[in-house]
Amino acid sequence: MGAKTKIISPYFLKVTVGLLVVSVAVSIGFGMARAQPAEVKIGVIYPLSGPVAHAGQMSKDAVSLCVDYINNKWSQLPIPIGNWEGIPGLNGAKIKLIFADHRGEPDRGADLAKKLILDEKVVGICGCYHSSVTKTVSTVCEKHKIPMINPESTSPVLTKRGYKWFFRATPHDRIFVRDFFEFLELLTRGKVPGVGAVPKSDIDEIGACTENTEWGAGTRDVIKEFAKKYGYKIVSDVTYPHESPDLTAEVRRLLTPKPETLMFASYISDAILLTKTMKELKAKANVFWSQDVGFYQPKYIETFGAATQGILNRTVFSKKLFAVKPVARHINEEFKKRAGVDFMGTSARAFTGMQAWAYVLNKAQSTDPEAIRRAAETIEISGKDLIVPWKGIKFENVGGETNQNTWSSGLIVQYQKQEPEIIYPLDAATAKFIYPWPGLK
Amino acid sequence: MVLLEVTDLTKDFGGVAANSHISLDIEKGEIIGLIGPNGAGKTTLFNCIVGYHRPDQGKIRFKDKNITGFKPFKTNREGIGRTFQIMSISGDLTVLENVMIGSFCRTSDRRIAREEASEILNVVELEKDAEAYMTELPIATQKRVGLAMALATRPELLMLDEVASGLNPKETEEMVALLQRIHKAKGLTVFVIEHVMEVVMPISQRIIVLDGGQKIAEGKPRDIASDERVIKAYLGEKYAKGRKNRGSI
Amino acid sequence: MLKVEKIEVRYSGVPVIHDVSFHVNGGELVSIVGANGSGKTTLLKTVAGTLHPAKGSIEFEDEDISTSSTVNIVRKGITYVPEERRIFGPLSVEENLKLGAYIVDDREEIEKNLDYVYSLFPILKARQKQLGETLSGGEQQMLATGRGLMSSPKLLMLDEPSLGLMPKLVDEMLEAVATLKEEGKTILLVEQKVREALEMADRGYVLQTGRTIYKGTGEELLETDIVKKAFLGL
Amino acid sequence: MQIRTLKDALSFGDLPAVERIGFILFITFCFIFPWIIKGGFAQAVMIQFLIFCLYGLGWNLIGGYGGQVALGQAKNVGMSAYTVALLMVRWNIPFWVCTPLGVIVATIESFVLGYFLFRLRGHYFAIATIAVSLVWQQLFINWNFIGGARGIELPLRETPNFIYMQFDSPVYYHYFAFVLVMIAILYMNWFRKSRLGYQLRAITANEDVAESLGINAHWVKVKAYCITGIFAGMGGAFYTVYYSYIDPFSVMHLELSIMIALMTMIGGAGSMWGPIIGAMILIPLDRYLGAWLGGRGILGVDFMIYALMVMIISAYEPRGIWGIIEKARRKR
Amino acid sequence: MEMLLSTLVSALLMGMLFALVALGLAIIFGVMNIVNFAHGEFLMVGMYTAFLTATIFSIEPLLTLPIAAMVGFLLGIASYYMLVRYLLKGPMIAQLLGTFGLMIFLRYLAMCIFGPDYKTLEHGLLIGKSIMWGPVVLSYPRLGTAVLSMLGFGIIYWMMDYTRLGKALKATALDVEAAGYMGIDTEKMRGLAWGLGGATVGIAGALLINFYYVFPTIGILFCMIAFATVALGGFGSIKGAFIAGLIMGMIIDLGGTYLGPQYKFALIYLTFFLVVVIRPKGLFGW
Repeated sequence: MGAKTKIISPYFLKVTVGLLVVSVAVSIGFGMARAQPAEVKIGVIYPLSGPVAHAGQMSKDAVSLCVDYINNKWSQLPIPIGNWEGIPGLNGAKIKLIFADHRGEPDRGADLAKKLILDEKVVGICGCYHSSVTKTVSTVCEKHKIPMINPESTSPVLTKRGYKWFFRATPHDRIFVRDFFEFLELLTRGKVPGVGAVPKSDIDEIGACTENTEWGAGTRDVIKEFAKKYGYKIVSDVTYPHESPDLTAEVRRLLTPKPETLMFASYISDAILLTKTMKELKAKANVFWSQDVGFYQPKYIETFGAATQGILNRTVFSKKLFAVKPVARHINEEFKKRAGVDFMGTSARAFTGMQAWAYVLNKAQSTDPEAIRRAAETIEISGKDLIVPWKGIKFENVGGETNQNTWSSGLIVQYQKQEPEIIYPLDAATAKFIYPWPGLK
Repeated sequence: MVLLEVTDLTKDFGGVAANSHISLDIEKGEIIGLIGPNGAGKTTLFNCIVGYHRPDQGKIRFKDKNITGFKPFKTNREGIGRTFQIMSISGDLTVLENVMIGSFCRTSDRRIAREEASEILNVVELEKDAEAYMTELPIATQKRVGLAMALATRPELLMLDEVASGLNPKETEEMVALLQRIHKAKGLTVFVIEHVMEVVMPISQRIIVLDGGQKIAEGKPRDIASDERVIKAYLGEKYAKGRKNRGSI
Repeated sequence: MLKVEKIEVRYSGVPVIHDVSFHVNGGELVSIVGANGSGKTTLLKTVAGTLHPAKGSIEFEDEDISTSSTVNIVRKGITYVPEERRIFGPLSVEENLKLGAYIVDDREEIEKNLDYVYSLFPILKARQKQLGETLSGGEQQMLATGRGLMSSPKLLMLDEPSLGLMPKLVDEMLEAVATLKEEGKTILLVEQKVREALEMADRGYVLQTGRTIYKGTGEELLETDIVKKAFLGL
Repeated sequence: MQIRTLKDALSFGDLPAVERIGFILFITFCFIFPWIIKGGFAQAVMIQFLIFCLYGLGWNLIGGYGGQVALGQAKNVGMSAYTVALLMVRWNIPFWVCTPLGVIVATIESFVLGYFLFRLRGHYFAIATIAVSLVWQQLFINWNFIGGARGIELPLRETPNFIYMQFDSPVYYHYFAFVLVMIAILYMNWFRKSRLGYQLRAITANEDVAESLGINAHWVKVKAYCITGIFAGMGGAFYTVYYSYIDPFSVMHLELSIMIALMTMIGGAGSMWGPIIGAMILIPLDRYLGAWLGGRGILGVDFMIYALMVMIISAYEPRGIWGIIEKARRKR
Repeated sequence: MEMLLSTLVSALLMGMLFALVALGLAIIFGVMNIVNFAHGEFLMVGMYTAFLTATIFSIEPLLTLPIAAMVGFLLGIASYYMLVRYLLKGPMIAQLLGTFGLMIFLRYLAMCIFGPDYKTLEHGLLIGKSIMWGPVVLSYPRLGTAVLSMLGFGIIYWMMDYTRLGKALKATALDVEAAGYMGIDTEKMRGLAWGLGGATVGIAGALLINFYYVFPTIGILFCMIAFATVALGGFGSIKGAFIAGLIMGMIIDLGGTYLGPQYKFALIYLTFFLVVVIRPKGLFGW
């Protein structure tokens, strides 16, 4: 290299110093953001871009609507938040949502949680859809002692970690699957309107088909557990890779032992392909149940139309609820105006999660995290105030779980003429059960 | 003492025999020239000895050890160094560093390698170019670097592939002088492929001639120069015939 | 026909051909001889358009082709038979030959040229269905030469057609070149078999380290000492 | 001998003054960073940057100096991350014991694969590394013992815990990552002057010539690949304790491998500072742009900027930003 | 037995699709020895083209084939002239990463334009129909794909072997320099190879949309299978791509049915890996 190259190169110097200066400036810039007075900041982390952006965007619309109700006066709204202008317990402080986009990456979610907590000084976190991201984000919250209310992640593990600052509003996969087995039991006892007692031997051979991600694998484990407990046989147990180019082999494997009850956990893409393949292979069974998500999206009904007749879904929300819950109809209309779609399981739960936040803040009467946590631990929100058909919201530590909303419950709906009619719980049923499943026509 | 012994070496490339049944011996301390027209199979023979090609048939012995089918790095460790027609070695490294790569073959200590490399650069008279990058150098210097790199591996047998190709007469003369000096100083055995007769004729003690993949002659330079088969190979059949006729007249 | 004026050619910035001029008249066989590395192949590749001169000009039939692409040069009527033969190994002899006639649109002309090549090299006809890579070195050279003829070129450039061939085949190959010349083809030949190359040639050039050091008719050159000196060191 | 090695590693004397100044600035910046910058996100991005520096510096060995397009760095990261996570979760083994084990597992894996894969050259090698990492990812997704698709989560401990490397403040993580990066930089500084460094560069330039100089190209490449595995392993172990959750999608993903390679290339593969420059540009760009856009505006526009950058650099200056700097420097 | 039979049939049908997707990759690799990582994205572009044309003009999806082929062709040519041409001058790492860049660019361009949603076509001549043939179910869209795939292979095979253009492509593939001496415009041939590669994969996309959904990140899924297929068949071999496509179909379907679907990708990648390591040239490689 010799002496001549030892001269300081301005290029290098410029580049290095420039980069350092830029990163310092940027970091300071973000570090200096300060909270505005008379505002309560809540950080909302959702997959706003990336492969599941549609779910994240829908949840974003739902929580935004909820905050709109809280911050402004909506006198026609028949629940308390309609009359609120800001949080009454905090002298009318308005909620300000700060959104962050985790793209489905757990590490990005954790980093963003730090941004929200440390830089934006949020009083709490709401999110994150993916159970995997909820895991890392809740860990950050726990470390920084910031409360987090999770409206929609259903992985049973989340509330089994003994976290004090993590609250889950939704029922989880265990509860949903248990509900379904309870329903099957009722079916055998002839309690379900629309059919007589179905012999257990007609439905006790289960074919389970779950996708190979955190959520699918979790569902599969719970299905196995309850099948054993309730005395059902799993005759075919298929797990498949998410976004598979072809599911013929899976469907064939699922159907070959001629299962009587089909149970699915799939995202929308695979749900569509599975159904198409089953249609081609002329699948037959007596009961067809799925764990929400893929089989319970507008896109799904749009794609298959009348062929969806008789498919069961677990969910927490159905338009049929409007009959018993006028408030849900009211809010749904507003939501449809803004987001262009009806409430679905995910968006309804996001709305409810934000509502829970408002109630918790109201009760805490402080933005101190510890006060919020104590408020959350003791809060009891009546089911009347919610758009979901729960008894309400009460975070309790039961059966090894911490801060799980024990007043939550699921619904089982059945597509009838392309409308999701509520079948279970029986007292909320809006239609008679169609048995057996008519197949995909 | 026979240093390198090749017996009955044959190498085919997809139906084209590049080398057929070649046998040769090299004594320790000799300089042997390998000549032949382009495409006669000289480089193939080199590559078989060094290990880039595995001969289809035949045996190669070096210092009484069978090295047939040894990989190039192994033959190098046995003591065979070679240069290439084009030594395209890293343009990111200086001349000294390139030569160090060769020295590293025998030592893992950077300082020793560096010392040895500068020593060898002195031998090939490149000390002033030590810090230059390869791409900045003229061909003659690059060839010398190649030679230095091969020397840095401390070979007993040095195989030079067209060390003078592309050089002008003055550079060629300098190269010849350099080779003779190295041979004398280090007592190396040298095996040279060459096209430029000005290089081979004066330095070789013995010359082997290949044509069409076969060994057609072997002997002292003077004898080779008047060997008819050789003249035929180089200047063509008719030329040889012509000479014969003229000779008979 | 071909007129090369004072060209300089560089490989990655380093000049390898300096100030070389030569010309080829219609119907002539011009030989360029020189030691390995003297720049003969570079010269032919420059004419063929793979390389472009940094200085000087190349004219073919009074048209400047020094910046033309290989494709255009082939279309103008110059074909180059490369040193390494570069036949298409996995293709048959006939396919190889037909590729040689790629720029010819006229089917009849292709057939005619094919017959001509087969008559020149009967062995190729016997092997027409065989794959190129299974041919022997001599046959491959014939195939390469034949392929060069398929486009009915105005100027055929042969780069060491005797390279790596057995002595017997060398003669055959060179005889074929002589035949071509007799038939009135214009040929630019680069050869190491100096004697034959110069004997056949109308004119010749001797190249050394990228410079023309001698030029003249074939016979004139054969009389000079340079030939003996350069090739046998006598 | 050891002292000499250390001296070599610590001596930057042969570098031009600018590089030394730049390096000192870099260290100083990293060192005082937690004290001058309090932003939580900035610190998180900084740690992410350090992790990627570590990955990139390791990859640079085989991909830059060695010229082998290995696109399976993520599987080394994952191997080590999984080893550490498993040992810590299942048997409660301290982090400081797990990490060496994780690194060893990653290294062994690199060795075994490298031994077979380096029989291939060029495209075939690149493609084979992709294939292996995909097989690995699939197996990890389906292997229930290690959590399958659900991944592994480290339990959160009540109090900060040095043995299990769990702290509330990112400062500790920052310094730990910084130490790892410094080790990597010092190693690289030694490496580029070492026998292995020269031999690897010789192989990159011309494998045939290198072999004729007594270099066992296959073995040298395997060695370099193992060292790459070590750094990836260190990165993976750190990632595990830092985020305390791993799954086959976050540490085994092909896109991580690609990201590491692209980042190094943009910075300048085969130069000491290349990976650092690459990470310095890409990581803040990715994180800040992502946070700033926050799913608003046009989806994926940040990726498009990034992709354009990659295409332009690979088409016009494959030696990356460092290549541009070098070029400018040599011209003068 | 019934299961085996129906598995074999569906494996064959799926294999034909894989083969068709791999065909373009094989052509591109064959002619210029460059691995196109954006190949899956070309497929995606084909699918979106077919989807858009079919929905906007509400025409039969099969009629969009020529349009998808055209768009694929133009995309291939554009990629060559605007990017790949320059990449070829650089080291191999630049070639690999450059096409990676193209892949990411196209993927997120699609994300920008179409959003991340899954899109499917619901109406069409073939869509959702099938016939039972004994125990074997034949799905119309797959059958149609298989037939057109065979047709496509036939055409390309015929073109490569019996036309002047094919010969020129082959010559360019075998030896660029020598092909130049024949008067073949090798630059154009390379561009054309990319165009052809794009067109075949565009057709594959237009067929695939009949029974599959499209979303911006679909590329990598099929790209990796196509890589495996091409590696198995031999880089650059058209016959190889066809046979390897069928083998891939078998592996996916038989492996998925008998060994467990969760392992089917692992199986493919494992085959891919083994082939590359044991016989890098593949079954029919040059």
